[in-house]
Amino acid sequence: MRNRAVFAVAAILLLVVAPLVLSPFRLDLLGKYLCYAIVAVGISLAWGRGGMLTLGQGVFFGLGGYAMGMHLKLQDGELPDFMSWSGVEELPLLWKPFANPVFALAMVIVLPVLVATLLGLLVFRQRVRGAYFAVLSQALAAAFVILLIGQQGLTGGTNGLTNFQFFFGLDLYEDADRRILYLVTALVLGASYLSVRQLVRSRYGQLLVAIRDGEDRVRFLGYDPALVKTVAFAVSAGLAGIAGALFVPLVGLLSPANLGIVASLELLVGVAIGGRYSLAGAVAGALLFNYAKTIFSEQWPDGWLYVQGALFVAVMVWAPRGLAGLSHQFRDALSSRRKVEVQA
Amino acid sequence: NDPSGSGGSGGDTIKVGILHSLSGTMAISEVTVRDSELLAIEEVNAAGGVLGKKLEPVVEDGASDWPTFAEKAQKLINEDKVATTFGGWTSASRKAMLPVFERNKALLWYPVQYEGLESSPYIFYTGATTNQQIVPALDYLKQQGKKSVFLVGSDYVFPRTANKIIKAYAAANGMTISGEEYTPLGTTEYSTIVNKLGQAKPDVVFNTLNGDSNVAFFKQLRSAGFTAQTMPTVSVSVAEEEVTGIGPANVAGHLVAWNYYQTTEGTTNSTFVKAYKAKYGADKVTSDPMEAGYNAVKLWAAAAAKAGSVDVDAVKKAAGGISLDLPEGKVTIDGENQHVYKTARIGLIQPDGQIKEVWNSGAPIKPDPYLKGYAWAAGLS
Amino acid sequence: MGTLNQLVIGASIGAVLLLAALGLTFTFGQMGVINMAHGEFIMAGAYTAYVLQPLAGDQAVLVALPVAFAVGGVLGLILERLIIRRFYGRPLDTLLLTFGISLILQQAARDIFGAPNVQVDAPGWLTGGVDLAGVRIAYNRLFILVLAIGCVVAISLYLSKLRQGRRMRAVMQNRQLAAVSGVATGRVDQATFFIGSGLAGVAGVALTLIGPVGPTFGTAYIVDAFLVVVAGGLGQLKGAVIAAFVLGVLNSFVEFWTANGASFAKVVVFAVIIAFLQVRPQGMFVLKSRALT
Amino acid sequence: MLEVKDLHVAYGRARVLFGVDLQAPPGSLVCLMGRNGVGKTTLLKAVMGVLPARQGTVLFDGRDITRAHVHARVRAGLGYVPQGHETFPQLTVAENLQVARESTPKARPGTLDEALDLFPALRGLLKRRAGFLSGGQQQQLAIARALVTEPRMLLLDEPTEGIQPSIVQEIEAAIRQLHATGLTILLVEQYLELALRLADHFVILDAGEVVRAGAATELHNDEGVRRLLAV
Amino acid sequence: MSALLEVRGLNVVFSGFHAITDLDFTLQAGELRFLIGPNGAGKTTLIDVITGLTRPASGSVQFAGEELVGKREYRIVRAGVGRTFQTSVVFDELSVLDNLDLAAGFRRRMTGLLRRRHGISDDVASALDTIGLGDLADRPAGVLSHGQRQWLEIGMLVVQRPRLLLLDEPVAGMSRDERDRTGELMQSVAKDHTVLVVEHDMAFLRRFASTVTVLHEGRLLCEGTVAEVQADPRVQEVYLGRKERV
Ligand SMILES: Nc1ncnc2c1ncn2[C@@H]1O[C@H](COP(=O)(O)OP(=O)(O)OP(=O)(O)O)[C@@H](O)[C@H]1O
Ligand SMILES: Nc1ncnc2c1ncn2[C@@H]1O[C@H](COP(=O)(O)OP(=O)(O)OP(=O)(O)O)[C@@H](O)[C@H]1O
Ligand SMILES: NC(N)=O
Ligand SMILES: [Mg+2]
Ligand SMILES: [Mg+2]
Repeated sequence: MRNRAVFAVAAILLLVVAPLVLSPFRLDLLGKYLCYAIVAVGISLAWGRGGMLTLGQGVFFGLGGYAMGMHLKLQDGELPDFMSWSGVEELPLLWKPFANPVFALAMVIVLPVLVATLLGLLVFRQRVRGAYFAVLSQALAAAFVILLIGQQGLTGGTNGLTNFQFFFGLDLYEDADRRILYLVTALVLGASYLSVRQLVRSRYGQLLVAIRDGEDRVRFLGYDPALVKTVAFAVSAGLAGIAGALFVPLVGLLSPANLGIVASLELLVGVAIGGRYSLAGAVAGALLFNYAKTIFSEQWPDGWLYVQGALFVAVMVWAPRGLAGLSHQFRDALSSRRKVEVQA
Repeated sequence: NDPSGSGGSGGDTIKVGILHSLSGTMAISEVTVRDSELLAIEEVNAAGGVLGKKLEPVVEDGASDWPTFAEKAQKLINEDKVATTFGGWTSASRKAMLPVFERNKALLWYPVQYEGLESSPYIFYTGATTNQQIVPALDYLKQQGKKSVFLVGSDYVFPRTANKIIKAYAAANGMTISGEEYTPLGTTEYSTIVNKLGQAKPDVVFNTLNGDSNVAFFKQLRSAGFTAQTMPTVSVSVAEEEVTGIGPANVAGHLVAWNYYQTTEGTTNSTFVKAYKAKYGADKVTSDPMEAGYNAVKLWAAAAAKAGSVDVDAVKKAAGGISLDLPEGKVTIDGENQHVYKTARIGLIQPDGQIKEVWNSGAPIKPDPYLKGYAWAAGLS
Repeated sequence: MGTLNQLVIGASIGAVLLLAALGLTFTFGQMGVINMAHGEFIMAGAYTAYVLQPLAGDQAVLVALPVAFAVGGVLGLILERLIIRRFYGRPLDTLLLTFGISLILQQAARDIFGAPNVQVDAPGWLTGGVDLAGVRIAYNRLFILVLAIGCVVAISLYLSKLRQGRRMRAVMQNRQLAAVSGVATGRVDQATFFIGSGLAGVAGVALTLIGPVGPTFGTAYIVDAFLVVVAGGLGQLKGAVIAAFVLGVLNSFVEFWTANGASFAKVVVFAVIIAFLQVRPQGMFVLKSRALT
Repeated sequence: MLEVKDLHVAYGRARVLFGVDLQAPPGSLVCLMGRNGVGKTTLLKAVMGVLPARQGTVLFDGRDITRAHVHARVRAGLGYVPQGHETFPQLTVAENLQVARESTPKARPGTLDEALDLFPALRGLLKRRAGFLSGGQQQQLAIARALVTEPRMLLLDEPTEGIQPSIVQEIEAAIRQLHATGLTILLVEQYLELALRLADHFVILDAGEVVRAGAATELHNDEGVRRLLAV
Repeated sequence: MSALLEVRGLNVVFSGFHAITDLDFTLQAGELRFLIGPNGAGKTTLIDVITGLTRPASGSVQFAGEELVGKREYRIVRAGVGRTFQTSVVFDELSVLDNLDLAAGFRRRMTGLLRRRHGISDDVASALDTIGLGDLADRPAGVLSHGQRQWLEIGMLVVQRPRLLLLDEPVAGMSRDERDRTGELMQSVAKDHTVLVVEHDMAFLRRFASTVTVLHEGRLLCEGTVAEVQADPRVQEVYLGRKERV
């Protein structure tokens, strides 16, 4: 009941209040934060519940984003600007289908889910987990970025894709239209939140937790952990993809910098700050963290890294379960003690 | 909100934006550009400011991250209502900011040599375009009898485009390209490329690496046993500052192409250098991008004064033809393409880290971003 | 010829990777701390050499080796005492934590030493190199190789022969049991972190010979370093050594054989590691036990 | 030798021990008994300092060690064999013993051999990784490990759990032998018979409190006791 | 009766060490078989092999005519083989109830998985009171004591309704009446399941065992009734020791 109320208040704040009180610029930023929040929902599923610390979420964000970006670049029917800089005369085959909006929209989800599923099945079947998985997914992000940068003619290289004016009929140079885009993003966030919450509360959700706490044990309950984990991983990837697709028109630019190691880490940090075990916490954390980042960097252009770094440390030390978990500090003390024993 | 930016003149100060990477990989090059721009603003204010108002710099960090450049540009325009913005270093950052400035009809002054083939109505380019740096460099190499060129560059739009131009030039001038290699920004492992150089044995290496990579490249080139004699290079993104980081011993004798050196003759420059060292430390050096940033501030101030307003359109109109005596010499704004006339200078890196000019174009060269004046360049843009 | 050269280059790349990764075999391998600030400890080592330059002249690199070990070690010790020790058994949390630390250290370096790169002169006797059968071996590369091997030998002796090493492994495997066996676990943690971070410092000094010295110095090496440890197997020195050199050689050849291969090589290396983990999920060498997870 | 006064212990909010009092005179063999989950292990962990005491004191040789570090207690002469045959899984049997031995500053040279004499089976396994040993082998190693720290008092948590009969007898013999050498022992044991054979004192915990304590002789066919132990 | 489990020519080698050597072993359907043997004889290893946790160097394990060697663990469970572990592993964060529900759940289809648990299914309920943790049903399993965890383990196994149950020292560390109740539970389960129990507690054995198999150093030492086995001098030598002799 209380949750319902909180959810309603949050919805009103995002859907009604924010568009009214915020300047177009700030609303754009909020829209961007919402994209990150969508990713956060997925991460808190994969990480908080499934114990998969994915440091490569930027990759899926990017896949969705590029799918969308490629479509937007083709809307005016001419060769994308960066191709001419890079001496590409005609549209590469890879690009052609993205001219079709339906195909592009499908790819926004299909690509990340596909990649995540393949990777998941490969890696989880082999019981690569914990730190291994973390480092591996981080390397994935690194490799993906390098790949993008190396193919400037195809991907726009470090520049990435930029300079879009239209988004499915919306004129991105018009504040009114941008507001609509913002609202769409907010709604998508709400939807993702609700559906993942459903998932988490289901038996599947418990199974996921069980696998996090004792993967091998679950095997002897007759489940295939690899499959279960892959599902969660793929879902989180799909959400990241959607977020990326919304990010492109909102920010008007997608570059490998948005998908790299640091970007991926920051996606995670938001979740950690909010509380990985709580969906709502993850969302709040993502919003809070990115807002903080903006403010810090505006307030102290050449010292903000101190503040941001200190923020991580503070949260990790004093609120290891994130802000959402502050109330659980007692139970946390207990469970972390038990962890030591379990380790032993 | 009022996009003209004239809001910047509200109150008794005029806000101007300064947007460079203060963190991340590019900070090594951009922080000092910010410093010289701040110096210029101080001087303008000391001389009474613009239209009787003091300039108030609003500094933002681009964080070596192109989307951040776009975001901060938007912030400077919409929130701070700056009259104009000075910023950017890599072409990637410029390409990211361009749509923002065009959408908001606001003004950006971009202070770094770049690849040309661009001329946004809302950007003034105070760094060299290709016909003021790369083409003269090629002419010089040709005149030195260099026949085969090996291209090494960072993997992004500037080096790739620059090399496209170089290849066209080479084709038209009987030079051969003996190799072309790109590495991601921030790469620090060059032994393989150095080995490839050893295999290809080019007459000269044309280096368009940016940032950190230059340090690794030159250190490893030298430790592989190559000297400026056995493997000469000409660099277009290595200035005094980079030389300090590489270690003069590692690059002495190699060539660079710019429009300004700390050693450039003239009282304007000696006062600039003196002022800079006074403000930031005697051990500091000045470089071309820093000077171009400094120039940008001075040129905008002059244009605003001439226009009697900081309104974007007024400034744009007034800017054409403005000509100032700046550290690199006489600098004139070209009204059409909003680039500036610059004197091309080839320099030789000295063991003390300074750069000695060995050739210059005599007079400032008219900016020609699309290389329209060059038959061989037809079909590039 | 060129290919022979590449072999040497591959080895030297491997040595660099190894040097960067060695410290992690302690902090990550032994203690399960995913220390993102490791790169910044490397940076600290590099700046140590820079700072010593005025005193030690062109022998700075040599003088700096022990000093940097101490500097890195102390940094690590402080980190461990102040924060990390609350995080044992929660490796993934340490990752975010130390990521924060690394941001702080980078900015600190920027404010202390300035944003631009600084230069550390190589000792005279490290400039130049020898030509063996037409293959050029630069002295500074040789130096890094020797240094890496030296560290490896020292570490393996420490872990297998010395009681401190044994204790370290005991604490890693069963903290509580170690405590009730009379081991002062806190002190062991400190020692482990000190050594791991100290090695980062040493690596930093060596890397000044071939790369730039700047605030973001460490970020260039951190990911590869972790990959080496993972591919080698957690806490497996032997594995790390092999992994480093295999990856190094692989890297150098891919880059050499493919036009504009620098980017491509990195991608291939990554693909190979994924493929490899298919065969050996826990890395090259695995510590088996019958305990369920 | 060991004296526990009004000890309260809790895991987070879950309180487990409520004011436990317990004495183990020098040279005695006290058997701690009680149903599953009454808090026997918790009590031992608290005595060793593995769990913090919320309230109350632990005296060893009259010295208050309630706040002392775990390793300090070990060096003071407390030895502990945790429940469930714990080892350092990836160290060899030999290394397992060395680690414990080296951590006691002034260890007598003979200790290692004495421990191995007590469990000859271990001699053949010295080079084997402890994690690969069978349950019983691990348990013997666990006891040996505790002995090489040269304790003056030994805490044993269900040492015969999952051990083959013949070794149970060996362990029983070992305990008796150790006791004979004057070692004070606090033993948690589920097998009443075994407890009766060994103990000279007993303490019964129920729901986190001591409900009975006294000389072993009282244990024989005492209905209350049998009920408490649910035997 | 037909053979439900047939182990033939099994060899298990761990880095040179032979844990099991040329082992042949048969279980008839419906049997309640006890497996004893010295610590380190290979009992747990045998179970590990049957359940796919350990791969044998050679040999076959036929379960109801199906080869288990090479199958993944969860497939073997789905084939109807359930086991408990010598050191119990339950899910600390989940409540006792959810632990059981989870164990009962693998037959559910994904769609069933995606729904929340409403109420308690019958077999879970019955399991809950057979193991007598009813009043702890909603506490997180993390707070259970060692003994309580063992109970939950058995409960989790029962709700899987496997055809073959492998219990590795189910009563270790339990007080006597708990042992007895476990034994009774076991016997009732054995009515319609095949059960293999590894146990060291001879009292328990005497009370509940019919046929006993003795393993020694990875080989079959002997097989027979409790009395026969206890009388066997080799068993007394390597396993029982003096006291347990009759
Ligand atoms: N890590 C823990 N966190 C929370 N509660 C715990 C924890 N460990 C044990 N408990 C609780 O403390 C009580 C006592 O546990 P303890 O292990 O001391 O019992 P015990 O007497 O040793 O039982 P057993 O004879 O089965 O070993 C248990 O009932 C359990 O509920
Ligand atoms: N992974 C492994 N690597 C090496 N040796 C192993 C491994 N697993 C078991 N062993 C050895 O195989 C032998 C059999 O072990 P197992 O656990 O099956 O014995 P057990 O009969 O279950 O003993 P217990 O009754 O004490 O549980 C033991 O000597 C053990 O040391
Ligand atoms: N314009 C450049 N150097 O990127
Ligand atoms: Mg206990
Ligand atoms: Mg066993």
